[in-house]
Amino acid sequence: MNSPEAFADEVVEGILAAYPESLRSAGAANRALVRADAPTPGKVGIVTGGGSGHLPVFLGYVGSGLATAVAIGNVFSAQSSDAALAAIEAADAGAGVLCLYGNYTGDRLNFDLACDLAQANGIRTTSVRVADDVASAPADRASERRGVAGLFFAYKCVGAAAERGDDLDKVTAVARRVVESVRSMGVGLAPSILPTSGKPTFSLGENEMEIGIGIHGEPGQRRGELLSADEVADQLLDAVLPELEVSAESRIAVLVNGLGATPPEELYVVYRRLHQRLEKMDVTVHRAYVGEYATSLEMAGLSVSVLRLDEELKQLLDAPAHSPFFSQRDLR
Amino acid sequence: MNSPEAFADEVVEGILAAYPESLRSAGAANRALVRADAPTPGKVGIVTGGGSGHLPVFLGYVGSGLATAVAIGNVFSAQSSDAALAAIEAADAGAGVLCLYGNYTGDRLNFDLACDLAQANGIRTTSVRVADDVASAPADRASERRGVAGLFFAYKCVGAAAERGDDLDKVTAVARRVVESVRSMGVGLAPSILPTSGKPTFSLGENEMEIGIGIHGEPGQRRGELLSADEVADQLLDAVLPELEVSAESRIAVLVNGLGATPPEELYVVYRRLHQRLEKMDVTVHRAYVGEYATSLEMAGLSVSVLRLDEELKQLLDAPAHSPFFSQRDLR
Amino acid sequence: MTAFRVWIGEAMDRFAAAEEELTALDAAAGDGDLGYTISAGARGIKSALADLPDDVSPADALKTIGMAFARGNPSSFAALGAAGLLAASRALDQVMSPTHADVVRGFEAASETIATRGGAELGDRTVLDALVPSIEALRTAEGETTAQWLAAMIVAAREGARRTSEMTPRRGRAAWVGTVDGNKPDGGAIAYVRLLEALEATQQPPQ
Amino acid sequence: MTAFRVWIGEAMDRFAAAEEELTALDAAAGDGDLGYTISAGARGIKSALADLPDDVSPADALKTIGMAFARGNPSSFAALGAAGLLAASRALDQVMSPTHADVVRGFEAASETIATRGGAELGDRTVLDALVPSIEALRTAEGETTAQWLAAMIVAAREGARRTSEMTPRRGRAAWVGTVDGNKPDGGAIAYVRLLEALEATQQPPQ
Ligand SMILES: Nc1ncnc2c1ncn2[C@@H]1O[C@H](COP(=O)(O)OP(=O)(O)O)[C@@H](O)[C@H]1O
Ligand SMILES: Nc1ncnc2c1ncn2[C@@H]1O[C@H](COP(=O)(O)OP(=O)(O)O)[C@@H](O)[C@H]1O
Ligand SMILES: [Mg+2]
Ligand SMILES: [Mg+2]
Ligand SMILES: [Mg+2]
Ligand SMILES: [Mg+2]
Repeated sequence: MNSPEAFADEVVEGILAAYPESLRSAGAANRALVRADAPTPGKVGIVTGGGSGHLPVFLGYVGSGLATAVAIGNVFSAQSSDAALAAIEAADAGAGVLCLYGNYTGDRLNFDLACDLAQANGIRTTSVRVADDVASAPADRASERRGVAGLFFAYKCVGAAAERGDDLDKVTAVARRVVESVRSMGVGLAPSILPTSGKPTFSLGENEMEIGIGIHGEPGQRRGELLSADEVADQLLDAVLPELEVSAESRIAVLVNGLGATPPEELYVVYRRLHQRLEKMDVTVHRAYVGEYATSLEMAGLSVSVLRLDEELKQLLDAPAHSPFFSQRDLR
Repeated sequence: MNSPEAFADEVVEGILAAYPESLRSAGAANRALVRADAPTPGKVGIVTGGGSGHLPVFLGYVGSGLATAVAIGNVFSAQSSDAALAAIEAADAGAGVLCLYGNYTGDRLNFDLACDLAQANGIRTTSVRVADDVASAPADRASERRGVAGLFFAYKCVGAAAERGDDLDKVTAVARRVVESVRSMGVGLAPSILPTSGKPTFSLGENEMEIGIGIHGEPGQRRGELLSADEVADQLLDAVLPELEVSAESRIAVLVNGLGATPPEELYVVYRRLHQRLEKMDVTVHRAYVGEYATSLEMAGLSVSVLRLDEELKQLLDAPAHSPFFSQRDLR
Repeated sequence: MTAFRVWIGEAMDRFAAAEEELTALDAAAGDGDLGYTISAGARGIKSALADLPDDVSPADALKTIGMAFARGNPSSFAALGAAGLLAASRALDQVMSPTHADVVRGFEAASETIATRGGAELGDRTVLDALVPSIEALRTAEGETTAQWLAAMIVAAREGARRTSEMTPRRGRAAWVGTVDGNKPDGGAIAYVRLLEALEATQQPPQ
Repeated sequence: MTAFRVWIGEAMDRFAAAEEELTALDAAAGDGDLGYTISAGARGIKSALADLPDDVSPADALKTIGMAFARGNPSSFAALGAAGLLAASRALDQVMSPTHADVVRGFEAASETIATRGGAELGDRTVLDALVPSIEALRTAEGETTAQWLAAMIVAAREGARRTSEMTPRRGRAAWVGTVDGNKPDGGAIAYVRLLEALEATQQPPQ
């Protein structure tokens, strides 16, 4: 880091310098970025955004078959409504814009404000918030849940729907279906350190873990003793599966996401157990994603997300996608 | 983690479970893996290998346009000669096998032993060791240098050469050219913890960094006070450029590699500075790679690698490549 | 407009001075960014007003004020306040000389938007717990002068803000940061009180 | 072959018993895995020999021993030792009853391969510092019994290993782990001494 105040801006500068063929600034002092090849006339734009400190979330999912533009906030802080408006305007190709982001009040309030202003300028917008973290609120208050790594599945499927030419209503419907079909839960082993304050977001004893952690260090359901990888896998799987009504005939996609400081090796040890469990249940894992998909600076820990697939979501998940942070061949 | 003894094996099991369409076991109790589609008759095989704990190195670079097979050792320990032999046999499609790996004595001794045995079985083999870490020995003892993140460029270019059908001598020549053309150096901010002992590989004061660190926590050139991201970028760039004789007309590729626990955001802050410096020198950055390409469990820190490009290496770098850990479209 | 501009400009200086107090209140229950939201937003409003033409309509002035406030800091409070101000602007569309009824309508539109957008109810320890009773006071203060309306609103807002000390946060960051340090009122509610107080303290005698 | 098998089997048991000492020596300068290399390698050799046909040639026996030793632990020492044994096997190709000259040739081939593969020179604090002088002693011990050859080799190897205490490691992990704790000899050199001692202690009287 250089200066904490310049951190978020310098990250964006570095990214723009690294990937000029993929991303360009959409104004708002580089706090709005757009695919270098946007807009594609007739295609629905997908705009995302939120605080910095979660790479590849959010801006890493701007690319072909993914989101069109992004609005970038300071570390762990909402994007400004200005940046959101600039992203919406840059993403609009005449077919309207879906704002697709994590369910955080500040992010939502600023996106809503930007949508007010965009609509006043004649751009049709819809909004869908990803709220996959089962630890953040019970099922009967699911609309209060926060969005975590399940965002990846949303970008992947919804981006593919926009890419194939679906109109705004259809793209929005796909987004809603993904939100209904994805659940996540995480465990934290060590906190992130806020660049501005230099302080950890929470503190844990030597042999403790926080079960149900959010991607800003929000506390989860409980604090418990450190578990083995298999026990963690079991607890997370048992937390995310029930609401999805996954049964022997189901086909799912699984994401084991590292929060930043946890080695990829550990994620595979966890996936190994998930796979064994799911195999025993006769559930088909259509595709497994393992890696750092939504992080929290130096936080250690991981989350498990499950997306229940229907035929259409399966097609959309397997469609190609390319950004500087995520690249997938056409797997259909 | 479950048990420290089972760690390396459980990681491999998880990876095989996650990517059945990409990788399969080549025997040696899962310590040798091969591309699911290997062998391709007539194509030169590329075998790599080494200790666990460095994902995506080594097995993450087995894929199309990359390596063909890999031999996997325990954490930070050489692969066995048995596993290396199994990988060589699985990778051989009749056109011979290049063993391409990092320059560590144990890895080399076991690969050499495997090559002895493979040659006795009629498989033609060559060996090229990547020795890119300038901090590990001075230029006049370059053959003693260890291999670090520069391995990525070797896999990328050499894999593309094999994929386009070059014969063993040509593939080996490309590998030698990459080794001559790539230099790296890293800084460490926090150690990895060995799963078996539970002990950190080194210790640093609160405001210290180790300059010239290796990917197993080997000490580097010196220990110094914590520097800003820009200062780190300057020191690393100044360490890697001179031997490559990079000048105003040069075209290079840059890799900013995270050692594991350092947030991706920091890597972009460093890249931002590298880019500014290189721009001022009129050096063309043909392509920038930023992320975790060669890690060291929970070690915090980063390294900078520079590959000097000629027309052929540029073509090979831009060729497509796909593995579960690294995917790149055809950028030619 | 010039008198209005001077008034609001001075009020914004005074409002911005509440920064330290609001930082501390928000830090006790949230992330401590509320002070900056207010100071940056107030400064933004003052300079945006300076750029407006003299014959600007109340609706356009409110829209400008709202957008300027939002620009100060992308916080919940700023976005909610801005959304409220934009709603008030729409409610006063075409009105050139707002009557008491117009002002009530403007505040009601703002309050409803803040409630809808924020999803908070009375008693959730938010700005609404000061705002809603102050509008009630404004409504029943019909027929008196701006100064008297303000005085009545301040009494009600202070009482509403005072009561938030006993409430548990259910919205915003304060909700997951958990327990509130000490027996302190909600920062957003106090911010609203300070706004009204700043408007009262800087009000010009009627021309 | 049966006598040979018994001898080597017993020697391997003895050799494996050096595990603790070698772990400690390697840990002082390296990563401490040398003890395991020796115990696992020795066990592997013993059981591999048990599977060999009675009429196996010395060359094939050496090859089997080498591959079994490599399989114990993928360490530098195991791979170097195995490469040395494979080289000795090649040197004794076709020889059914090795003479003193054959044995010297076998040791020389092993030593050269270890030197080439490892890139170490005499004085670099490695197994070579015990191995090379022991071969010199074997060479000048021409004409005597196996027991006498061994005794001469042990004297020379011990003296060579002793001297490594004063050397700085330039190869292997010990080189970058840096300073060696205390005034200890090189683990690999001591391992070689322990091997010779084990062979001597378990040697059967000539039949
Ligand atoms: N959802 C909400 N609805 C109404 N008011 C809210 C809401 N969230 C926050 N507030 C008000 O805003 C104040 C905090 O604002 P701010 O610091 O910007 O929020 P945060 O830091 O949680 O994003 C609170 O004291 C409360 O009065
Ligand atoms: N390059 C080399 N050449 C010769 N001998 C070596 C070499 N490297 C190590 N050795 C010998 O092997 C011993 C250590 O073996 P081992 O523990 O397997 O090595 P490491 O842990 O460094 O891989 C040393 O004590 C030394 O005698
Ligand atoms: Mg990381
Ligand atoms: Mg990591
Ligand atoms: Mg706040
Ligand atoms: Mg050792």
